[in-house]
Amino acid sequence: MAETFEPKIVAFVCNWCTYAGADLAGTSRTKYATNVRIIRFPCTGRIDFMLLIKAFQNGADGIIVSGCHPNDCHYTSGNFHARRRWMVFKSLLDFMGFPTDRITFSWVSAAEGKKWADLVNETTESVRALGPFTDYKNLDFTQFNQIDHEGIAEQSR
Amino acid sequence: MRIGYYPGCSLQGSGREYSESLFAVAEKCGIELEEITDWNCCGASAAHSLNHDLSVALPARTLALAEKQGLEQILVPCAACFGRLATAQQELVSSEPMRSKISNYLEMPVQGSARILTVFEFLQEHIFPVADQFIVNKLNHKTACYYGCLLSRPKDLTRLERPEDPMEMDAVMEKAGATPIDWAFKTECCGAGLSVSRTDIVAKLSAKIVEDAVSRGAESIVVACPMCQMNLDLRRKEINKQMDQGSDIPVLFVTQALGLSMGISAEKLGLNRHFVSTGKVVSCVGRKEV
Amino acid sequence: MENKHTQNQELSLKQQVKKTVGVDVQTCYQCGKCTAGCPLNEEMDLMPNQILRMLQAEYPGYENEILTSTSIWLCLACDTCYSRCPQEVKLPQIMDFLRQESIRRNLVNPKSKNILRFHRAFLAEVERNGKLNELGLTIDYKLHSLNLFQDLQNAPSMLFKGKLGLIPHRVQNPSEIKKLFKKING
Amino acid sequence: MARIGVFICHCGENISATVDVEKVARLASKLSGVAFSVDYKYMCSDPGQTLIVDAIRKHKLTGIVVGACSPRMHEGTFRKAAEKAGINPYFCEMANIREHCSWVHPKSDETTQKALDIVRTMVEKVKNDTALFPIKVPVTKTALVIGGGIAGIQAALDIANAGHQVILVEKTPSIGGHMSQLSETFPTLDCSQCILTPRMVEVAQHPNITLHTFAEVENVTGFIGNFDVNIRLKAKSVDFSKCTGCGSCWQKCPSKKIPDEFNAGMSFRTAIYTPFPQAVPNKPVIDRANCTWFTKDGKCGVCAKICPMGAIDYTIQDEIINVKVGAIVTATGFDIKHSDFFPEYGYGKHPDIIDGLQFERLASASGPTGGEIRRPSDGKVPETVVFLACAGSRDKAKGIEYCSKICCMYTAKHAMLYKHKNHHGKAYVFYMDIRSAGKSYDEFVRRAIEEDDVNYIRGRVSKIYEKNGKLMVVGVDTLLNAKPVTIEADLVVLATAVVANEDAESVAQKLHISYDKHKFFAEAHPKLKPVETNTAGITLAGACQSAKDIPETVAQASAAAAKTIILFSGSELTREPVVATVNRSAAPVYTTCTGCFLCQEVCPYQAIEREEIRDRAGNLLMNAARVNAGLCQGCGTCVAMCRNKSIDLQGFSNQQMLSEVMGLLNEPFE
Repeated sequence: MAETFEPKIVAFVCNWCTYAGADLAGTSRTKYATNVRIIRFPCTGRIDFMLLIKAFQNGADGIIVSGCHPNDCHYTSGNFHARRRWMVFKSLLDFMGFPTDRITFSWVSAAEGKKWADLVNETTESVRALGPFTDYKNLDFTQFNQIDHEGIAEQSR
Repeated sequence: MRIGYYPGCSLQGSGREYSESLFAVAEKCGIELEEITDWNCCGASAAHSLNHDLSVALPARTLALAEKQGLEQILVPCAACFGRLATAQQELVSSEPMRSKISNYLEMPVQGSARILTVFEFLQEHIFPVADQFIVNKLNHKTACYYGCLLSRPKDLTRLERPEDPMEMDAVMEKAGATPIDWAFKTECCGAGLSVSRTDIVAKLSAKIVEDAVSRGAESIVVACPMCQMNLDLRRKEINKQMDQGSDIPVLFVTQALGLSMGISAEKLGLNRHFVSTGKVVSCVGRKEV
Repeated sequence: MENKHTQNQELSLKQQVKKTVGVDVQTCYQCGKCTAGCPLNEEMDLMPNQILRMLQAEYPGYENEILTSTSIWLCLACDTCYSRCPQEVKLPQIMDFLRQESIRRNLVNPKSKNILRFHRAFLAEVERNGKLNELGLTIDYKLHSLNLFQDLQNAPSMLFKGKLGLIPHRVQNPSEIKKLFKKING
Repeated sequence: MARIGVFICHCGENISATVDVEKVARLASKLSGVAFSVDYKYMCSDPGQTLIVDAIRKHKLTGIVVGACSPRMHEGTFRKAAEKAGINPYFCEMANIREHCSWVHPKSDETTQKALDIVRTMVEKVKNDTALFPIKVPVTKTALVIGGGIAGIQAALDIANAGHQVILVEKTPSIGGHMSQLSETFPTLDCSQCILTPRMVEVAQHPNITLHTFAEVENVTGFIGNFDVNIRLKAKSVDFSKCTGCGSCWQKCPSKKIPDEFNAGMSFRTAIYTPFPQAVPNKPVIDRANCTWFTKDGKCGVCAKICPMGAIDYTIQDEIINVKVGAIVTATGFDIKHSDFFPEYGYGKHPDIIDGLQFERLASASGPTGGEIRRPSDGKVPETVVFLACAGSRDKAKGIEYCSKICCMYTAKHAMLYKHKNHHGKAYVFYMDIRSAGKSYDEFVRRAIEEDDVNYIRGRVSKIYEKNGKLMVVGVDTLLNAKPVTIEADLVVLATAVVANEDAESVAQKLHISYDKHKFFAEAHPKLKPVETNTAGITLAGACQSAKDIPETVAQASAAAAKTIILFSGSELTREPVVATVNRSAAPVYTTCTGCFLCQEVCPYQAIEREEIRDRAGNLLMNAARVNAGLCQGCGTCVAMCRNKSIDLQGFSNQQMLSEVMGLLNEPFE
């Protein structure tokens, strides 16, 4: 039978809660899927969601964004700003037909090593079920550089 | 503004002077009460003791009929009935499954949207604004306002400001020119539903209430619940056996007291229906000092 | 009850209370305030807080002891306990459930039979007419409880004072109510 | 051209057991910009660090990536090594291939591949690193202590004795706080005022302490080491420079019926008053709300006539003074619920149902009864006293789930004091649990029970009502098969819940510190930072943080003082350079910031300032954001918010984060 598809998951996490939680998963030797790659931010409030698009553009199949639980933010309110901006950004993506079900938003505290492991495993499975993210690969970016003179002529008539 | 009216069974029987006096007062103040057509018994403590669904379904039927009748507020003077209707309403409103289940039983839709008024809310909102022009006598005496359980608890249903020491009835009695006393058994239980099956208990509990009221110089006990009234009045023989020396302190409905101050006749207010003579209170109408 | 081990056997009384009444008795920390304020504490064989403790403990035999107690029938649902409970345990609702369970398991204490009889007579009367007629109720109850002479001294004067109507009140269509009862009692 | 060095650590077996470290090192050397790559058993060991230092020097490396443990573990270690080798320490990045890789995955090619990916990512990041330099912030070596209770007194004295200036601000006319109201203290029963008043005097006389009583903090700006504080000095109506504290004014004051706060409302004071005889400062103020001169304009004026020094001045107005401080100790204390909070106990309508503080005053030699325990209603000596523990505490229904912690002890003390003064009296205590953890605390409670014969009843009280001059206390004894018990008492003492001050919330907002849902101030970490707040430079002391007894309060106050003294130990403090910066460039551009100040809105630290950019002639060209490096904590929320990327975060710059993402994916995973 065909070998199972191994999705590429990129995790955008905050330094104080989820990164530390992942450290804890390590020190307590909790095993989880190898598919995830972690990028460390000082705070989820720092995360520029355009980076998510960049990640997809460069071959990610799924993305995890995770920080401190509400009210536990090391910077008191960064995670709230992240959540608020995510709401807006998500509705935009949905509007554009971008598959937001490939993006998992979660809270993992420094004490939740197990929860981190579960989060990675669950996300890996759900994204594996969704299959590879090909939409971007299918785009032919070269076209953007060619100007459609006929089209413009059409319009102007 | 139409005001629906749910008498409940007691107000047609043992507690009929309650509705008689209520109507007398309402009539005096030119306020109409619209009885809910074909209402049924609320199920009282029997229903919720034996069958939860029934304890919701019975009041629900009445509520459904009220909705059909287009009544937005319903006055339920009987404390027990009020408790049952309000509780049922709470369940209907808070649980969709329950709502559909019940309307299924009833074979008619029920929302539980109508506002259910306690007798105090009715008096405050509808009688108080006009009362003063009709009050002709000072009901000059010391009185103990007895609220009992079901008009004080649970506080989210009864909406009393001070559930452990309510003042709503005291306010009515002050309007009637009486002097409400501060006493300790305002919201204690009289034995209610055990009136028939465990009269001994009712006697004990009611005795404590009568005793405290009397010991603090009250000349009357005023109630707003037919069960409290029956226990304190009809059971007085048994009660007196429980006390060192018995008492003949009359037990009036708050509406009867208010009626007296409005110069409504004792007969019209059903004051002759009591077992313990109400003469004492009638006699202190217009009395000079307390 | 998601737990595999208990899946097949019947729920414990504690679990039933949680499931049907929606009250978690574990929240009770046994301060006893319910018992202290209960108007019937002198009459009860099991104190309110003891019933809660027994539900918590689940020692063998406790379920029967609770369901055969007279306390569950004495409870007047006056709500004093709940209104003062620091942990907001809805004890009156639990008592309602325990009564119904006690009937279901046929464990009603003989001493409490009269209270049950009264409740039954009451509902029978409501089932007949949709409204309660105290005369009918009293007669019905006395026939069942067989203490025919209690209240005899009162009845005539009640009639005299027009407090006991001889003509029973009815809803327009009593069969409607009978049907409702049938449906609910299944 | 970047010359990156990659150092892969085996961590003994910890990494090499599941990751093929040699392979990672080998493949890493092929990455663009990598000039040197090696693996070693223990990178953090001395030989390991020497290896790195030598490699940097030998291969002229511009930056290094250490593939080892979490940066939270050894980043500091390796940055020092890099610095030692002569490159900027911020050109060192950690690739976490232990916690995030070798420990959580089995030995496999995927695991090795993941390790390589992580290394590659950090290589990409380090290429975009920039030289950063720790930020130096000057420190004003003056501390502000808010609150003059025992917590504030202790903190102020400790800091002052370390040789630093202290400004102590107290809301009421005297320092001393609740402790000055207490009679005797558990578990030693020594007189509270006897141990407190010397400290109060010491504060007043200390050369390093400036005391402002009858004053409140108006607002606080600035940041650690450099706070700028406005203090409102409420109008005392008495010129303290003239006043000798002789007291003839308050002896003659005609308005004598004002409930006395110090005696918990059980006696009266005058309109011009000193709160209590041992007050510090021992000079009166006029309570203008109750003084007829102010309420009935110009009536009376007796105190002014009587004062031999002419110190009374009705014209004095509130004054706002501005002070610069380097650190702030918050010691604003607590309050308690009063008997009117309890419906089932009569809404406070029975004068003989009192709270703990009122009992302290009754038992205190300086109290309204001169230390004789007499009930407020008729002054009779009570024959039966009932004490209720957990009055309001541990009561979800009343919105107070927590344990007030001090009640078990002071209730035992109260019962004891009563018994000592009335040997034939009866004392009952209704309790749920006895929480007497503390040095010789439980022994103390046992003494109350065993030696002083206090009757402890386990159960809560459902109702209290008055009958024939007695208070009927309706309770239960849960240790006797839940036996209902009603005790006829002459006096009932409620050990009411400890709660936050009603102005706690506004204080917290002035200081920009956080608080819990009960309005107690929040410590930075429940275990490891129990006195710090999450605003650098502001510490907590005493019951404003949570219910505490005196020993705990004093300990925490000294801890807060220690933190402050550490802060003052150098002339300036060093902070990590992970802060935001707004780009600047030469005229005519100046900056790409358009001055929308979205960053300012989202900044939790008020670190974004408004800068006016002017030309040489001084004409305003534009408004732009500027980051106050002292205030910025480096969360980067502003960066994500900025519409045109004019603001960036050092150490986590847009370029760095982007390169990480790219580095992660531009080559195949598997």
